[in-house]
Amino acid sequence: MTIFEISKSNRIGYELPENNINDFDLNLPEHLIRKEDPKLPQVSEVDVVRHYTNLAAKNYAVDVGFYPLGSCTMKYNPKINEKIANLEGFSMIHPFQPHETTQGALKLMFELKEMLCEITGMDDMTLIPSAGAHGELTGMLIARAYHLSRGDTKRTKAIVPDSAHGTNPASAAMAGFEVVEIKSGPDGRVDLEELKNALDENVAVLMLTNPNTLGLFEKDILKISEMVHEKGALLYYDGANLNALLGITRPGDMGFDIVHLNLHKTFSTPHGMGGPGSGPVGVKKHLAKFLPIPEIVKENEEYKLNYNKPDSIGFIRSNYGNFSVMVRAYTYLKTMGKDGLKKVGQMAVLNANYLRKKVEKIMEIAYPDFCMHEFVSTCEKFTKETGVKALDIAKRLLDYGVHAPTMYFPLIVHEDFMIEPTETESKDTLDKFAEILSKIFEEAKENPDFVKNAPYNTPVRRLDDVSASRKPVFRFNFGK
Amino acid sequence: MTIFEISKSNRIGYELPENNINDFDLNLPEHLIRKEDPKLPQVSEVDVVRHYTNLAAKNYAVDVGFYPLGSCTMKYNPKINEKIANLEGFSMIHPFQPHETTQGALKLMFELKEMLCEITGMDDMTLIPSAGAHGELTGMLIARAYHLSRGDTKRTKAIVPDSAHGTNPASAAMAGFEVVEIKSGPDGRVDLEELKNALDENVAVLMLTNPNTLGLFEKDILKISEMVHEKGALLYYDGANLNALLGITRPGDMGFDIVHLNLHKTFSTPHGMGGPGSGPVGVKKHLAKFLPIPEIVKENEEYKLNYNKPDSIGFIRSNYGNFSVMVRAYTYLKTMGKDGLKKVGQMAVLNANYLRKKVEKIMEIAYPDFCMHEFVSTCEKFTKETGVKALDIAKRLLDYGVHAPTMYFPLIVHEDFMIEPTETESKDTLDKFAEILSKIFEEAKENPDFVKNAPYNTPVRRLDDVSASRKPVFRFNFGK
Amino acid sequence: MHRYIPHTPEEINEMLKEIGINSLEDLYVGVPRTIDDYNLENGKDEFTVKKELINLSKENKLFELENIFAGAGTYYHFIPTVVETLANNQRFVTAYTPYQAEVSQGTLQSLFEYQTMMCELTGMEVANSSMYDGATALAEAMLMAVRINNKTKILAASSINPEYLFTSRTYCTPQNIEIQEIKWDENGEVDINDLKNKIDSNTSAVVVGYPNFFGIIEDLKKIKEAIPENIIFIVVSEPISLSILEAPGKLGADIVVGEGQALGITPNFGGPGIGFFTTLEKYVRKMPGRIIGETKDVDGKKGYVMILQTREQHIRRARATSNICSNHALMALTNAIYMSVMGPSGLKKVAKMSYNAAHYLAKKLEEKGYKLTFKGPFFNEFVFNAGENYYERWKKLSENGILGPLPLEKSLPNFKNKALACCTEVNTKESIDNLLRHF
Amino acid sequence: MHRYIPHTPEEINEMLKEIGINSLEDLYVGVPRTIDDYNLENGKDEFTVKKELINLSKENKLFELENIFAGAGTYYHFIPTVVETLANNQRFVTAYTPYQAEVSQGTLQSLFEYQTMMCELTGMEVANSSMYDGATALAEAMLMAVRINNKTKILAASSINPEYLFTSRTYCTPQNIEIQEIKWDENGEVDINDLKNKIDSNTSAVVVGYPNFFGIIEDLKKIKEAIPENIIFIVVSEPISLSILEAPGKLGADIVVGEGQALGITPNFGGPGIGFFTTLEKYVRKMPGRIIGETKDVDGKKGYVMILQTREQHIRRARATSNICSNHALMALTNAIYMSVMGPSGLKKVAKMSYNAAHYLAKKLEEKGYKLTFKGPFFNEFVFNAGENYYERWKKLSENGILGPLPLEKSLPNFKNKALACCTEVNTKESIDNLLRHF
Ligand SMILES: Cc1ncc(COP(=O)(O)O)c(C=O)c1O
Ligand SMILES: Cc1ncc(COP(=O)(O)O)c(C=O)c1O
Repeated sequence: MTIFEISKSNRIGYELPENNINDFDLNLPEHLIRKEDPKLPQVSEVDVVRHYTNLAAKNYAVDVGFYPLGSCTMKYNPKINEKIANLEGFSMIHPFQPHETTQGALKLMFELKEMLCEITGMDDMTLIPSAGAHGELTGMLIARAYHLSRGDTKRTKAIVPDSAHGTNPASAAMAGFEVVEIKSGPDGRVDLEELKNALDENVAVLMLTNPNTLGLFEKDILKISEMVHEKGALLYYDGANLNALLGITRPGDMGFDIVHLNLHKTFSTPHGMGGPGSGPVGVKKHLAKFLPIPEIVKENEEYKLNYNKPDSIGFIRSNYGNFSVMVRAYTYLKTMGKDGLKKVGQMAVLNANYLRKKVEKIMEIAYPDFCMHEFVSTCEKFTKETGVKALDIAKRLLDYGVHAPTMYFPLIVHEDFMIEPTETESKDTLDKFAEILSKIFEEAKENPDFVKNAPYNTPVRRLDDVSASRKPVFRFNFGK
Repeated sequence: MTIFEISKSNRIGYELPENNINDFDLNLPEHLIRKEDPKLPQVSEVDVVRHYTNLAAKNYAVDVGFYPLGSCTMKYNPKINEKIANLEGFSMIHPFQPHETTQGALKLMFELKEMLCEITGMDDMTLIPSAGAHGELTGMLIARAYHLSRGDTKRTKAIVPDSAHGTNPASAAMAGFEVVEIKSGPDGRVDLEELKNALDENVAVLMLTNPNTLGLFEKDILKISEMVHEKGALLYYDGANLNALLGITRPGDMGFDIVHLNLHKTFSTPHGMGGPGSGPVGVKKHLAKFLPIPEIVKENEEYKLNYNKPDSIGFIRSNYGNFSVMVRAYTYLKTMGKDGLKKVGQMAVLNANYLRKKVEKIMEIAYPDFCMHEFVSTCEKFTKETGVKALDIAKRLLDYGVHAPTMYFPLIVHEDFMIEPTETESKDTLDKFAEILSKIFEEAKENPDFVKNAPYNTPVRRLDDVSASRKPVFRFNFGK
Repeated sequence: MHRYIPHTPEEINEMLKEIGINSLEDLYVGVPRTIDDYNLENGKDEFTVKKELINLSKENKLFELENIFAGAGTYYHFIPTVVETLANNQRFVTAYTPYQAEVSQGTLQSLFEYQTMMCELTGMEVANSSMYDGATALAEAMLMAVRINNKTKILAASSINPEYLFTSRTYCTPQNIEIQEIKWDENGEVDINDLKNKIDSNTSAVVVGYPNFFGIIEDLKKIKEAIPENIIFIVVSEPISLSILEAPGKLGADIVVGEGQALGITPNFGGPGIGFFTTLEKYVRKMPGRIIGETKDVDGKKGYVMILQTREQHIRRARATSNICSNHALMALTNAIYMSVMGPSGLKKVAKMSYNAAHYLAKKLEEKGYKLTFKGPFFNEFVFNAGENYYERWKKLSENGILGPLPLEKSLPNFKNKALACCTEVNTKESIDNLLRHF
Repeated sequence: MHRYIPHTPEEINEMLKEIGINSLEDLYVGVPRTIDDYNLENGKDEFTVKKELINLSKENKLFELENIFAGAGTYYHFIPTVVETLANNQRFVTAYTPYQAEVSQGTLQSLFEYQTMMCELTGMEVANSSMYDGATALAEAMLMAVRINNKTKILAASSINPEYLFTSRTYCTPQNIEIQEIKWDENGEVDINDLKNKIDSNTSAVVVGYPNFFGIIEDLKKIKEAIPENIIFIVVSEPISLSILEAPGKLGADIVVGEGQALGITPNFGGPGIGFFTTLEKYVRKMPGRIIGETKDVDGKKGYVMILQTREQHIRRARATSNICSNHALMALTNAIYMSVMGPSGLKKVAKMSYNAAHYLAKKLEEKGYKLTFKGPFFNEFVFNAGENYYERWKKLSENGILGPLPLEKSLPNFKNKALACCTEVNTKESIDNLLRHF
């Protein structure tokens, strides 16, 4: 039942204090005065409580169980971080208060930026971007500004591997680049020949994620960096997969010029049903002046915002980004420290390789090699034999109370699962997952239709998303 | 799965700060030093989070839906009350801080006591009792002290109607009284003849709840009061049902000498899976000196605790009671005020009578009369005909996502439901409940076995509580 | 190991064995080790971290709600506790994008309901399930208008939030979209003549605020009448005001965007808020962002899924309608809960109280001889000449526990000593009178 | 109507009609209307109430954790945030007693696990699912002992918490149970000779603290050896200490009770905490309080239910083992979550850190010439002579932000200028050194 169906005319869920101020007439032309109330729900407080409590119960979440969604780093979201972010001293301040009255917030941002620079090996950073994709756009705009600042107007192209996350080409396009896709090599990594052919004077930037979306480390990264820089282009790092490298190496050390991070992945801030996140962008020194406005600076022990950046790409959103997400990430970094971060990286990679070993007994591993924090497995052959698709297996996993891995991504593997366990999962959980997966394949062999019709034990059964898009219903229909 | 089965040796979920203090040896005889660690769980933080999140999901609660548990007043528990109770200024203070440093808490308690005196029509009150039953014991001890203080040692009996809640006779017995049970009259109320016969010089007190546990108002209450007092006995009010009378009348006005309240019923504090509650006890002036220690007093605008009460029954527990429950009730009273409380009473009674009208089309109403905040219905005949018991109907209700009413209480009605909707439920909810109930009776007629085997859609199906008590398993068995 | 990392030493050994390696180092095949240790502190226990962070939070000054007269896109409204309690449910907070719809109905239904509410408020036919903020929502609206119209000029009122305009420029420039500004008139409203003069055959869209950055309620009808049919009419609005202002959808808007923070979200030092984005069905395939739609499961039971995903980056890649992936879903939930609690009458009351308070302040200021900069009708914000050295006086005010009307000179150089005053239902008569004592 | 009361005027009319009456007044058949209005204020909106209550809460002084040296039954320990987050889950908080077990497995399983943990800590066989507090748990333990033994004298060490003793007297007196106190010796331990002298054929039970109110760790073995087999040995204990002290169950205890507040519950100005209650299987039918047991459902699936209810008031009425009905279940849950997070090693570390801190403080005080009152081994509390006018000095200390060792003279008149010092893991070396500066 929707909240609109619970609604009853004249029921109320609020009360406001009186403010003793006389009523002022709406001093407006009649046609600007609203005639018909918006059909918002009219419910009592307990109605609201029950509605959302019952909706929440229909959600799977990290707090419910294993969530091996590849590329998304669904690690545990510590509760202390939530508590800190909700402190009024952080949540109730206005972005335009005198900066003397927000030194705590500015200091937090400044220190977070410094810590993230250290972790990425970059020289400067902005915390403003609201998510990974927003960071990508920011980074690509910086690349654009860089070349233009040198008067180099011919660099209209951005190279993106075919294994890249969809946001990469999309962001490159939004930043005004023509996207050149290069095919991955047989080992799932950048094919140096392909790259070489694509690299010309019109190339502004190569976007990579390392480990890439197959969970494989680009071993030739130093070579790649050399090739790219030799051609006068920049190297962009999609930091979605940084979890794998914590404590071992840094994008800056590998030759990347620009990097974006996902605080809502590596740095444990919760995904909030899809957001808000935060996508800081770090750059090497020569690109610092292009970072967006405003920048946080420290002058004589005072923290300030600097709006005077003539070479900047400009504003990329209002205010200073998703501050309360930064608070969570900062709390996490204080909690983990250098020793903890190292463990994070190691255990994330250990978990992925261990699970890979378990899964390879059940499904084919797309690129059977040591993986980093995640790996891709495929059931393409099995699908051909049985008609049971990766999608069906995924749905059946839900019946067993675990979330399905990412499906059908990266696009270069078919009928695939991209599995990322993260470091916060125990061996027991991984063993259990492998066991369930194995059981489902047995089920699928014995009774393919049974699995094709999964799930059975979920709040709703398999949903028809094809006709949902064909004859879309965008909103509740109140009838007339 | 229990938390003990999730546990893994050497896994940890905590970290403590170092305090730089040197280790001191345990300066103890060897036999007082623990040899074997308690087998507490060894889990990581995410294990704990998931375990309790998943357990919570298996609970029905007021925040999930309708909870018409008669006698329990399962009304909506406002969230603001929780927030206030969790303010550090209330939750983090020590009971033995200098009273100058806890004026806020003491003032709150003092004002709460004053407000509750006004609502009950009593002259003084203690907030110390931890729950209704604890309040009863306190009240009965006061009755005992009163008679003894007058040198009247022969009053060894307490009269309790057969419809009374089990805590009443139990509390009377704990206070040292012999319990005399009197039968209810044919109209479900105190039978004046019975009462008259039972009332002699050995009677210390008559315990009543009004409205009684059948949801019926004791119309003869003024007469009863007269009879009791004439015999030198006291009249005790079990305030569990006070919700019905809010805004209309007060126990003090009806002649009651002692009253206990359940803040976790009438005053909206949550039941917390069974507690903590709070059971303040109010008395008429002549009994004030017997109230337990300590008492809160106001002297020259300063709030204090007085431990010097020579006639008091003494301590009934440590500290000053369940303070944080009082904070919630205080917040509720500030929120409702006199105007709101009146609505509470009216709508609680309206809801019960409306639902009674709906239910009487499905089940027999035990005493078909106007009810107050609740009523009792029975399916005794139906059970004889079909073998389907009230218990079975109750279990089937769970399948429909509502909580069952109180069953098999009061003991004088059989195969009964005691139904209390409370004022926070809407007409829609009541209509829906009646509809479900009616549907279940249809089901039971058509297919008794089906209903006898309910529930089907709950986290577990019908549980065997008979053998659970016969061969009790008190604790998790770790094996050896 | 660590409270967030469950591995025991024994387990690590078993796992290494299963993998067939001897040490953790062996995992990093081909990865250059460039660091031994970050130049960072070691990790700390929760109690130490908590203490440090609480202390840090106290280095920010909190003003009593009633003493806050700052708006400019971030607003203080009363937020019922129930909003916070419900939106903090960890089954919402720790869920991800609803890729597996069958176990994400909580997310999906609440976002579907949010979309419905935003459609109701704006009078539009479709809403997406969120953008990052008002500024990016506007920037994306401009890109969308150009996708629809294929013309590269956009006319935007100078009176919209400067940060929104700047952001839009950042987004539009690489697409070779030109943003031309339209002047305001003495009312603080769009100068219709200037608008008419600047419209040409290359114009894709016209953008106005409703209310605009100065709080002025633009006459959308008049503006709509001034622009040719085929030009996309983009309205940047403020959701609370829409409970008393005619819905832009009824006045000819093609796209309505804005910042939704006012709907139950704490200010958070400016983020996260939420960008809302609504339009007409006919444009939906050009729309950025995720959309939730209603459907049925195999048993015919109602359910919700993400729809029209072929517009999005993960399928359309470089040709997607936007690069947006993670959005601000949790804020959409918060908005929906807030609107559920307040309902139409509550929202209207908030709007009316805000309106009254702002008008009371304006009246009193005028009585004291202060001049309002614009003559047009305003909602709950207005610009006035605050007198000499206002910037310094404003800082002083903050030392007295008042977050006064925001000085505009830092963002609008022509507005020296001008201030943007904001009132909402949190401001009492007493607090306003108290503020006035400083003027 | 009201945000907590959903009725609309139309609905009220429909409902009255269904009932067959004309007005709400008609509902109150036979009920005398004795009031028109309470002499109370009218109700207030949430924001006003919130503001008032926040201000009221600020009239209580908060001490920094490390500066708190007060215990005496209420302790400050670090409480991991996760405990609070999970225990505040509204599906626990707003549930009632698990009368319908099939939809209460969350409650039942967590209480069953709590019972198991308490059995483990105390070394006993059965635990109930909670009592109100330590004092009532002890009082009920005495009543239980008399039910078992049918003898009306109980010997209780004078060194147990005075409020527990007082409460026990209140409970025992009406049952004609006599409580005789046993003296302490110079160690602060039970005077074995006094104990032996007082035991007679009418003695049902012996009660001692472990640690006792003065922090002294009684030698349970020695005491057990001094009392005849058939006498019930009741130990009042403190759960944190039990992670390093031998379990009373291994030293002959028949009933172990105590206050569980230290296990993850905030002090709450003294309540709610929780009384824990454990005993041996052979006595279980005499035990007060609710017990949760394991069972199976009709499909053979494991589940939990309330068991042995025939002991309880709702069935046995006047002959029940106790009148307790509502208990402190939510606090039991909180205990269980805390113990789950801390585990055996965490609890032990807390105990050891508390022990160390208290011993450090004691040592330094002694170095300064202050005398400890007792010579016996202590856990994390000890009594010392704090010098002239300590009560006044203690109040002064609080003005300096220190909640110092509690003066005992108010509760124990013979203890003038004596104080009960308490340390836990929250006290740092620096804070102790700082406290010492005031001595
Ligand atoms: C590899 C990769 N790049 C970029 C992104 C985009 O990040 P966001 O969703 O925060 O915009 C993601 C997120 O799914 C990703 O996995
Ligand atoms: C009528 C009546 N009296 C007394 C009580 C006992 O109250 P408590 O459970 O708080 O001890 C109850 C509670 O169920 C009750 O309904």
